[in-house]
Amino acid sequence: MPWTREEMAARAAGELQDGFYVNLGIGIPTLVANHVPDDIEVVLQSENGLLGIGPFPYDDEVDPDLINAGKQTVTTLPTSSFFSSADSFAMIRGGHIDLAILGAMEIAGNGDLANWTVPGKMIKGMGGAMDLVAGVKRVVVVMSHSDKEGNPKIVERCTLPLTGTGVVDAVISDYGRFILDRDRGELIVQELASDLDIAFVRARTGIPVRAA
Amino acid sequence: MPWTREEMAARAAGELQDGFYVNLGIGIPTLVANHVPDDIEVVLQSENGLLGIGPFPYDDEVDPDLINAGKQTVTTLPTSSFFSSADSFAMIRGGHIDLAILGAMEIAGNGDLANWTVPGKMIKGMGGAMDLVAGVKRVVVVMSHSDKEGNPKIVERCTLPLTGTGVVDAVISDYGRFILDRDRGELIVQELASDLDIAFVRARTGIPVRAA
Amino acid sequence: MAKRKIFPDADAALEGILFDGMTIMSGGFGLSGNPEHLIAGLLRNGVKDLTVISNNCGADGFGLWTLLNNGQIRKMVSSYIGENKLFAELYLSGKLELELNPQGTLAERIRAGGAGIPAFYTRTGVGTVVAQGKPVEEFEGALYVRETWLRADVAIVKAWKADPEGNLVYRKTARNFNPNMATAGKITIAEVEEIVPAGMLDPDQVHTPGIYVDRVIQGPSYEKRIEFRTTRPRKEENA
Amino acid sequence: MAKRKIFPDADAALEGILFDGMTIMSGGFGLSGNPEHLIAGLLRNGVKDLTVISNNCGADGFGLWTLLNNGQIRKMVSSYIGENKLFAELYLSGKLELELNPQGTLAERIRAGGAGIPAFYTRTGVGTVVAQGKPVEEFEGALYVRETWLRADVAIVKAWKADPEGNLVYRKTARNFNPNMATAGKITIAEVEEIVPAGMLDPDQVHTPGIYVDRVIQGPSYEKRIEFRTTRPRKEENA
Repeated sequence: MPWTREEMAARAAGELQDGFYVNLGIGIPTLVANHVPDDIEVVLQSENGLLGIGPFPYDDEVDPDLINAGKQTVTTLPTSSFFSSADSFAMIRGGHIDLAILGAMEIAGNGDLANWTVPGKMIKGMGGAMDLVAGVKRVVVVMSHSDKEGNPKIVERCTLPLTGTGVVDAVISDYGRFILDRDRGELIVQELASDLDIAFVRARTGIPVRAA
Repeated sequence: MPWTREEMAARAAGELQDGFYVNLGIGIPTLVANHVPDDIEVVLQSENGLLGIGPFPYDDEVDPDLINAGKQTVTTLPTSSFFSSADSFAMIRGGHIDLAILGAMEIAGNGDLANWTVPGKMIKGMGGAMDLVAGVKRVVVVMSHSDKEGNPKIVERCTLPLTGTGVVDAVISDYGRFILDRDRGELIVQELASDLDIAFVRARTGIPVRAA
Repeated sequence: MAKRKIFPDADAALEGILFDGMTIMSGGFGLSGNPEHLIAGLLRNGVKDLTVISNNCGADGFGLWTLLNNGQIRKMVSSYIGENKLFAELYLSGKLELELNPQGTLAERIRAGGAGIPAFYTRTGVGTVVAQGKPVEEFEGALYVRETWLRADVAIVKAWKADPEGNLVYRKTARNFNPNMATAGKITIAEVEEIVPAGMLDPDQVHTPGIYVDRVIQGPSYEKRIEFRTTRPRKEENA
Repeated sequence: MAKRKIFPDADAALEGILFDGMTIMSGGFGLSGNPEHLIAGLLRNGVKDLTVISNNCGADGFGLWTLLNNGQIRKMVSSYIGENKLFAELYLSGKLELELNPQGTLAERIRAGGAGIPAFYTRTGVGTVVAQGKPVEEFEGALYVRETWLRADVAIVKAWKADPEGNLVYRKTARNFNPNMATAGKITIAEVEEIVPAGMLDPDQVHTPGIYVDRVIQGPSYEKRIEFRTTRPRKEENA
């Protein structure tokens, strides 16, 4: 059975390492914060200018001057810091963030990623995604394996305008957890959702899928 | 009689306008701060990261963490601010400083300025001078009109390695106060030290000197 | 006496500096840290054919959206459109020019504008439409695209506190693009929640030195609309 | 538990990361805001053939001068030599490599190193020896020279306070190059006058976020030598 959003978030949390500085995208990646293992500490960065994101506020703590990059109200921690947008992206572009976990519309075997527009139909803008995929040390994509029509979102070559080229390191979908071998253009299975087998995933993936 | 250092500083203070942000170089330019007219306010910038330089401290106020770009102990004012070196020079390079008053070893009729080295003999480094002359809106040089051997320091073409090209707007020397017409390569007299006449100055200047 | 920077209200602060076709930078991320009163002043003024540089363009019914809705904006330079239907519709129907920038490139271009840096290289956007028509060059084995500075005729920013010299202090994530834009306007106007007397701001903790700020107003009150109010339940205290 | 950043002393903080021929950035302007204890640690360690990026090279008998005097420095990247006889003599006699940078270019190159910007353009130095061999290009009618980023194997910086996460706050003009260098070291070590518990620094007033800081020590005491003690007479109080 394919993983739920929370199950995907929990698997993505497996990418976290003690002492990591991490940027979580909007949507499922934001849920990863709920699954940080007890024995490690990570510091979450929000590209609108906050290092050390705390939990969502209690109802009486809500502060409009304190939001994350998804514009959701958040809180700080005792060691948080605020900074400007230019300083925030200096941090990102300069390679100081260990890991970004973000969503995608389409990714390719060569590591290309598209997640900001469908020409003529939908444009949300790249926001900080282009900076993140270009600057962060490791990029993990969390997304549904197929689109709403059932077509593969992991393809040989992206058809949508790109967010970044050769940037994806790993993928966590509702079907499983994978490493992307960009040199070979292959998806390497790390774990599959229960009851799914590799043949099922292969049939729904646009690039070769191989066992670990 | 040629002007003293204090007299030169007093004349240089005539360049100040109400509301100006000003950077004063080491030496005579620093003395300009003592001659700010009562009816105007200027804010002094120190390129090591201070806007709003106060007077020298009383003996019991001296703070090694509070110095100007000449490494002299100073004080702050109620509206001062501190910032990093990169931010300080962003301010300078970005054209936000209205006026720099600084010393020179040699200046040329085309506005070139040299003040950081005599090859093989003396090297003090350019410090922030190259950034100041390139970034500040107006550059006023305060210096002795002749060198120790009595040779003109205002010349047709600089012989020393340059600090900046085409940057000098005005000169205040011990002989007088001058505007530099960079297009014509001429010095225009604004005021002469008492008892000195234009012939005296012409004989000691390497470019044409004309009356205002 | 230096010229005074404190103005009585938004209309007074905007007086004499607006013209059709001008470029305006407006601070804020989403609706957080928006110069609410100065935007309202632009709406009242009616100045048009604006190029507006701002990460977003307000949100349905609020902030810069009101200028868009009033037909005052010709072109946006932004990074994000999502959740702003009018912005998306006007762009997709060709009625609004849009220059989309990666958010970090946008922030750095603004900083460069204030810092006298006409161009810089970044890896962001290499191999994407963002790099089209721009020089791409290799440094130490990787490709980088050259981006240029952004400056504005007027920058409007929102801070928490100001002193009479125009020194600014921001609060939490309402800081965002405001300090960078404050450096990149030919004229910069700041609106704040409180103007404090000289001497009340710690010089070590000024975020924007007053040199960048030409005019200051104290807003009468701030709406500070929240786009996504997310909370967690408070545990029973005596459970 | 995240790896702990607080180290007992300079020798411990420098352990395992020094190697001959390495590049070190050292904060400070003149002798203000110098990482005194970490410099002393480098002297004790004896690491040599260093390239040192620092605005100055200490002053007679103090700071980086001690490393120069001990023959540990092969090359300096600086903006100012004045008042440092040993520095000038070693350079003029060809015994020390020197790359002189305009001070603002030096600061911006360091910022660029930390910010992932391999090159940028500045008007500073156009038409001078500083621009020799570098691309010069025209933007909007003026000439600019291209300068490249600077990064270091290790950056040593001095702050006033740190918390256990490595967040730093600087004091007055002792800030100078320290925050910029903190971003540009593969490994950054900060020495401070006081390590405070988590929660004691206001998040709005952190100058260097902890992400940039790998190791922190609290110096036992600070000499903070003054180069030019300038004072004014106190007026007679009861005159």
